[in-house]
Amino acid sequence: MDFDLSEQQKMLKAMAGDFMSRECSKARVRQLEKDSKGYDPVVWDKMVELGWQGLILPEKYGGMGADFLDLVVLMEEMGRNILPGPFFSTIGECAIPLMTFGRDSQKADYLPLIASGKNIWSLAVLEHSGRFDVGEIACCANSDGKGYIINGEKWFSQYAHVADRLLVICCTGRQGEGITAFLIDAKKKGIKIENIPTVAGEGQCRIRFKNVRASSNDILGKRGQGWKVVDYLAQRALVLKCAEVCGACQAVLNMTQAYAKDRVQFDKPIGSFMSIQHKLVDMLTAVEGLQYLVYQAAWLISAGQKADIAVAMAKAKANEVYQRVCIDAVRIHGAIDFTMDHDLGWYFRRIKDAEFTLGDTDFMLERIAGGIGL
Amino acid sequence: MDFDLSEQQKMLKAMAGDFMSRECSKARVRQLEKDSKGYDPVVWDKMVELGWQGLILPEKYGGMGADFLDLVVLMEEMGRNILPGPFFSTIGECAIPLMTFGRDSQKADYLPLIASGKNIWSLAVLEHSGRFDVGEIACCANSDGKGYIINGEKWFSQYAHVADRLLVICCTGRQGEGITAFLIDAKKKGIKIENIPTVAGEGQCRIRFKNVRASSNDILGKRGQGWKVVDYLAQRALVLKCAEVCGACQAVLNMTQAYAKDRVQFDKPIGSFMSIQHKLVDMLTAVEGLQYLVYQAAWLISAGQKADIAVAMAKAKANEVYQRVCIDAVRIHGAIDFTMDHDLGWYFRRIKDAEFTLGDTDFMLERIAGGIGL
Amino acid sequence: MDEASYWDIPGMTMGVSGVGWVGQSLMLFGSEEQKKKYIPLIASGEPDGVWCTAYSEPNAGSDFANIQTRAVRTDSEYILNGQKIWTSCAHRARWCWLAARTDTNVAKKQHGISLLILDMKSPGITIKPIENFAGVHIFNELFFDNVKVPVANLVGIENRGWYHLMQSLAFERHSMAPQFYGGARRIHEYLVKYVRDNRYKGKPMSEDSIIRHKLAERALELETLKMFAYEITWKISKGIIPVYEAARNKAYCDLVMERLAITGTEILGIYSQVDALSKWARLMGIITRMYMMFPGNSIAAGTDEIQKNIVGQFKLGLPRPY
Amino acid sequence: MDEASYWDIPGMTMGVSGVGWVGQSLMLFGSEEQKKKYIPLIASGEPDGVWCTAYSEPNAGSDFANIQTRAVRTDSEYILNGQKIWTSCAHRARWCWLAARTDTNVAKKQHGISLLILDMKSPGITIKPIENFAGVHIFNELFFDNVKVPVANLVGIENRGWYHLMQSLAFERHSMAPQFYGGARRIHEYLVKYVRDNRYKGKPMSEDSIIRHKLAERALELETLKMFAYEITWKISKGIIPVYEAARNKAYCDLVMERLAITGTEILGIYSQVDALSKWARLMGIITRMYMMFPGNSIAAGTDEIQKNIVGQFKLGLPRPY
Repeated sequence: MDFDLSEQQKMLKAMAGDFMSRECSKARVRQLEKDSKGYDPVVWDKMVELGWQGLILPEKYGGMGADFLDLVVLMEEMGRNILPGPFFSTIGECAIPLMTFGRDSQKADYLPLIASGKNIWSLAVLEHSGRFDVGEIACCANSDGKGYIINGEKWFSQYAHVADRLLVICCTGRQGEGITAFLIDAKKKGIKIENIPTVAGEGQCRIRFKNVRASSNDILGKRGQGWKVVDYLAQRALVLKCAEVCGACQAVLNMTQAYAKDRVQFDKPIGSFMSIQHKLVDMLTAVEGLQYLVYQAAWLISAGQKADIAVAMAKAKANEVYQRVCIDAVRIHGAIDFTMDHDLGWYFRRIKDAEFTLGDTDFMLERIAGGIGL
Repeated sequence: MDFDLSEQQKMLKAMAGDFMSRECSKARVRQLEKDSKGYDPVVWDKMVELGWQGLILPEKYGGMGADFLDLVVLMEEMGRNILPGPFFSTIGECAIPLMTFGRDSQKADYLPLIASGKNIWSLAVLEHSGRFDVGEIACCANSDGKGYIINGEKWFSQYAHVADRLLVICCTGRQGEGITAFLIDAKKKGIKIENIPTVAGEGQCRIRFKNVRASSNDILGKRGQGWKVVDYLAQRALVLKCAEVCGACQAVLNMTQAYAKDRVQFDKPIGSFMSIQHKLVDMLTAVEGLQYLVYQAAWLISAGQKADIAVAMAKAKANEVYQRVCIDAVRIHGAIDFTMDHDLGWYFRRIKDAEFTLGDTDFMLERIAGGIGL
Repeated sequence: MDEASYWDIPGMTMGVSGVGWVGQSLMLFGSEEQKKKYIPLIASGEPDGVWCTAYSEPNAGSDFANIQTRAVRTDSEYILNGQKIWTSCAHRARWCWLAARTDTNVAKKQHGISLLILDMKSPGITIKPIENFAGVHIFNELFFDNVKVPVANLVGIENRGWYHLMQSLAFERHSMAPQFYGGARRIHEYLVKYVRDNRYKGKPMSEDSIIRHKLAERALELETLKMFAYEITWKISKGIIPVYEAARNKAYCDLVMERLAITGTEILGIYSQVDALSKWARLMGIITRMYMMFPGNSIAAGTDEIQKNIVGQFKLGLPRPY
Repeated sequence: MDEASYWDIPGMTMGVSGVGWVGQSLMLFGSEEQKKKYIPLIASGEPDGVWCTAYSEPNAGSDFANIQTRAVRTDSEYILNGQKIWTSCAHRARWCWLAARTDTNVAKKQHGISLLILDMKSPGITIKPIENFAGVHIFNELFFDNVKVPVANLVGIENRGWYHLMQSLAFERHSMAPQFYGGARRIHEYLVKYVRDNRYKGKPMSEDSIIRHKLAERALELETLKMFAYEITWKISKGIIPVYEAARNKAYCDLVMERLAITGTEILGIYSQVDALSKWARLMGIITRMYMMFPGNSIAAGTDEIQKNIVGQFKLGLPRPY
């Protein structure tokens, strides 16, 4: 494993940073939080021009064939600047499993539309409990000889309200058993999608399925093997989410560091008070540790090696660090941060969404425990 | 509940502080740590003159009939100065249940010998696992019609090697069932006692019982009700242990505070560096919190009210605070503390013994959880 | 205070100025006229008895003596100019408990400050709301443009306001622990009920030992906070003046609130980020709101650093660390 | 280093001076003669290649530039007088890597310090052992009474020793994370095995979710430490000079060791306080020893405060906080 980015990744990073500071001001993010779509189609199209939606898709489907690590670098920049939108759900949660588990016809049908930015996807896995666990899957797809009929509810699906397609995880047996992944047209009859208002306004939705028909052609991978699909996508999507968190943490650290140098109390910059300085040092250590764990997990995935424990470690660390860094940042900023307008709020409001994406800390610790032989 | 000591308690406290600084120098403690007895019979006799062994025993048995709270105050002072010896095991773990569960004849036989300092007692409850839990009791007392025959082992009994009498918790049924408490002469045939060397050298022992005979007259309380005796004594002994810890923590805080004022680095007392100062403040807050929780538990017991949750809270807090305060004290002292000679070591070495006395933190948290309705 | 917060009496956590410290301060160093005029209103609980408190300014946060808002004395009144920030509840208050600079020609910046009672209906006051990042409006900016304050509204001695303020701040801090304790205890009870009522992996969440221990640890912290709160009350009732205790309690409150908020979100899981006003919010959004507020709340009435400096100097006798 | 500590090669954790920093420092600023004489001995692992390091003095701990041990130069030698403390392994070392004051007439106390090689067989050296509070002898006090050191034993430039020392300290700190990581990983594996082999309440301790999560958290911390250790090694291999990384790693090591030691004692329960040499000690007393040592170890090579000051100033660009 290398501790540095390649030249190409450095260019991508610089370009992404540029783009986002230009196209995605905090004022714009604020509008989007209250926007019914929750993302900016104009920015989305500009991202297509830069080739981001297709970054890791194969060239034959209109992508750029880049490495997973490049996508990680891009997500880190997106996290640093906060870019609300369906990029994570479309690419991280849906395109990636499509590339691996999709039949040629499915890939030919869907991947070019993703690469060209024409299709938005949403992963529908959580249910009413909101817990990421196979045992919670009760949304069922019953076979009637001609195909499947889906009934049930999915909760907290990101950007489902603007999605063209859904990746829906159903059980074809009893609750929690015979899990199968379906690719479903989001506009199909019987599907009802509502927005769930959240503190960060990130387009989370409840989806209700009432006698929604699907055929066996709509299955991604094999019938009954759907949790393999989820596990596969979760590992990759988690690394991307961690990279996003990592970027966010760096941004929070940087603005707090700058504030501690500028803000004068008792005739000194507050960064010269030992307890504040040491808090900043703890933040730095936490963020650097997170970054290396995320890169390690990304690198293992990119190299095709077993990565589940490394991913669980990165996510558990991300959950801890994001929260700790934001809380300490607010404290160091003093009352200043305490407003809708201040940038710090953008990051603070997103802590819990990231924390509960595809498994909470206890879930990750359980996985680590298993990995160390317990 | 009152937040202050009575005049009488203040006098007792002052007297105890005086006595211990006079009779129990650190040099003496050091000798005792390596001494085969592990306590000083001369000091023990002087304590008898002050009436401490009989402090809370009824006057009719040669005691002073004082309140449990008075004993708590005394233990706090003993903890502050570190007084190695069998006071806790004799009074806290054995005399207290004797007073409550003993038949008149038992009280008449044993309490005067305790009050006069002639008898030392040791509680034998833990077994090979070292866990404080009824399920671990395998040392059995089988009835043969004429009486009982005890076989098994007890571990970590304090000062059993110098004890005259043992309070032995046995099962009269299957492992963990039919628990019965026996009062046994420590010199009886079939009893073998060995010292377990520990970091603080506090006279912990392994006791082996081989066909040791006991009669039904030796039972404390009722047959099969022995865990009630343990639970009763544990609540009181725990408060006393917590008081001892509390005194120790105050001593550690005081010496660290003094050091932080004296020790100059970079031309300033190190106590003026914000991070050190704040560490000391955290220590103070921890120790004051502990003190109030201990007093609350003591007060509830003294008032005859339900105290189990308050006791569990005091012990969980004591475990956390003692360790935290000692670690931070070592860090603030810098390398200075790092020697056998320095007082801090006396306190540090005793952390784990106190922590695992009559239940560890997880045990206490479980009890609290039960108490809050979980 | 404890019980009032437990039952979440409206306004207790926001407009506490009147009951919390203005009344007590007026009793201590207000004039007879002031006592007669304001104390009955405060005690009545009427809207005319609602106070806000204006201390902080953009350049006077932790370094509180640095206040710049000027009150220039003429014969019968002070002319007030300047700006205040983070003023809770100013949009609801009838009166404002205000610190202003009445003398700029001073050796130490603690000198030359006076304590004034400001009628919030006076011409020249502009109130600008500040939404916090959970979208809740508690704080305000206040702008003063030649606002007239009668000389009769001076509290205590002119230019000696700093000493009155220290006392007033102590009352504010004393009231904090009982109030936080009451509110936190209720939230803790909600969480206990929640884990009993909700199931995960086929059993009640209350049987999960990780959750049990977290809630037990929070209960232990609450009990410690209770003892601290009672200690101050006990001391005051005995005529002992608390010195460092309120600062200690404030810092401990922050710790308790942080941990309780975090445990709460961990128990609610992804529901902890559902908008507090949404129909899908759990426990009435109380955990979400608490999580969004606690780091900011911990700054109101002095940062942790300031509190710990007070304890370090006044209780432990350590040198000033800044 | 990582592997050597994992397998607990004797002396690795104590007499590391030679391999850890003396050799590297000599290569960088030693004379040709010094390189030829000492480096092969260090590389050989012979007793004559064992070094100790003498920096600390009673009044020069964190404030390291405050050293008072005097080396007065005559024609061909320095005459050494003074006292050192906390010198690990001095009782086993053949050579001592020593910082002494060669000029007292200086503007800044960092000036006038020189780095000397001291033959531990020289007359006039008294070694007084210090037992730590676990009863283990690692540290010593050293007393110098007119000890003669040949001028040829000066390392680098006279009176400029401070700058050489900073480099040498960096080597010391760089070697710390890999070394701690290796040792801690082994202890962690022992604990995993222990909870699998031991039962409580009728099931293996490894099924207790509290214990599982504690050990998982420790594994996560170890993995972070590993990344930090590798990062420094990677940087040095690329010719990048680490600036703040070693200080960061040192502070992080302390955290990792503290938590691992505490978790270890909680798993061993009352056995964690059984004397490490007793026949009843569990896991060969390794946890007991670790618990007794970690707070003191964390002070060797600079307190946490000092490490964090270095990171704050050199990485975050913050003003000196003292």
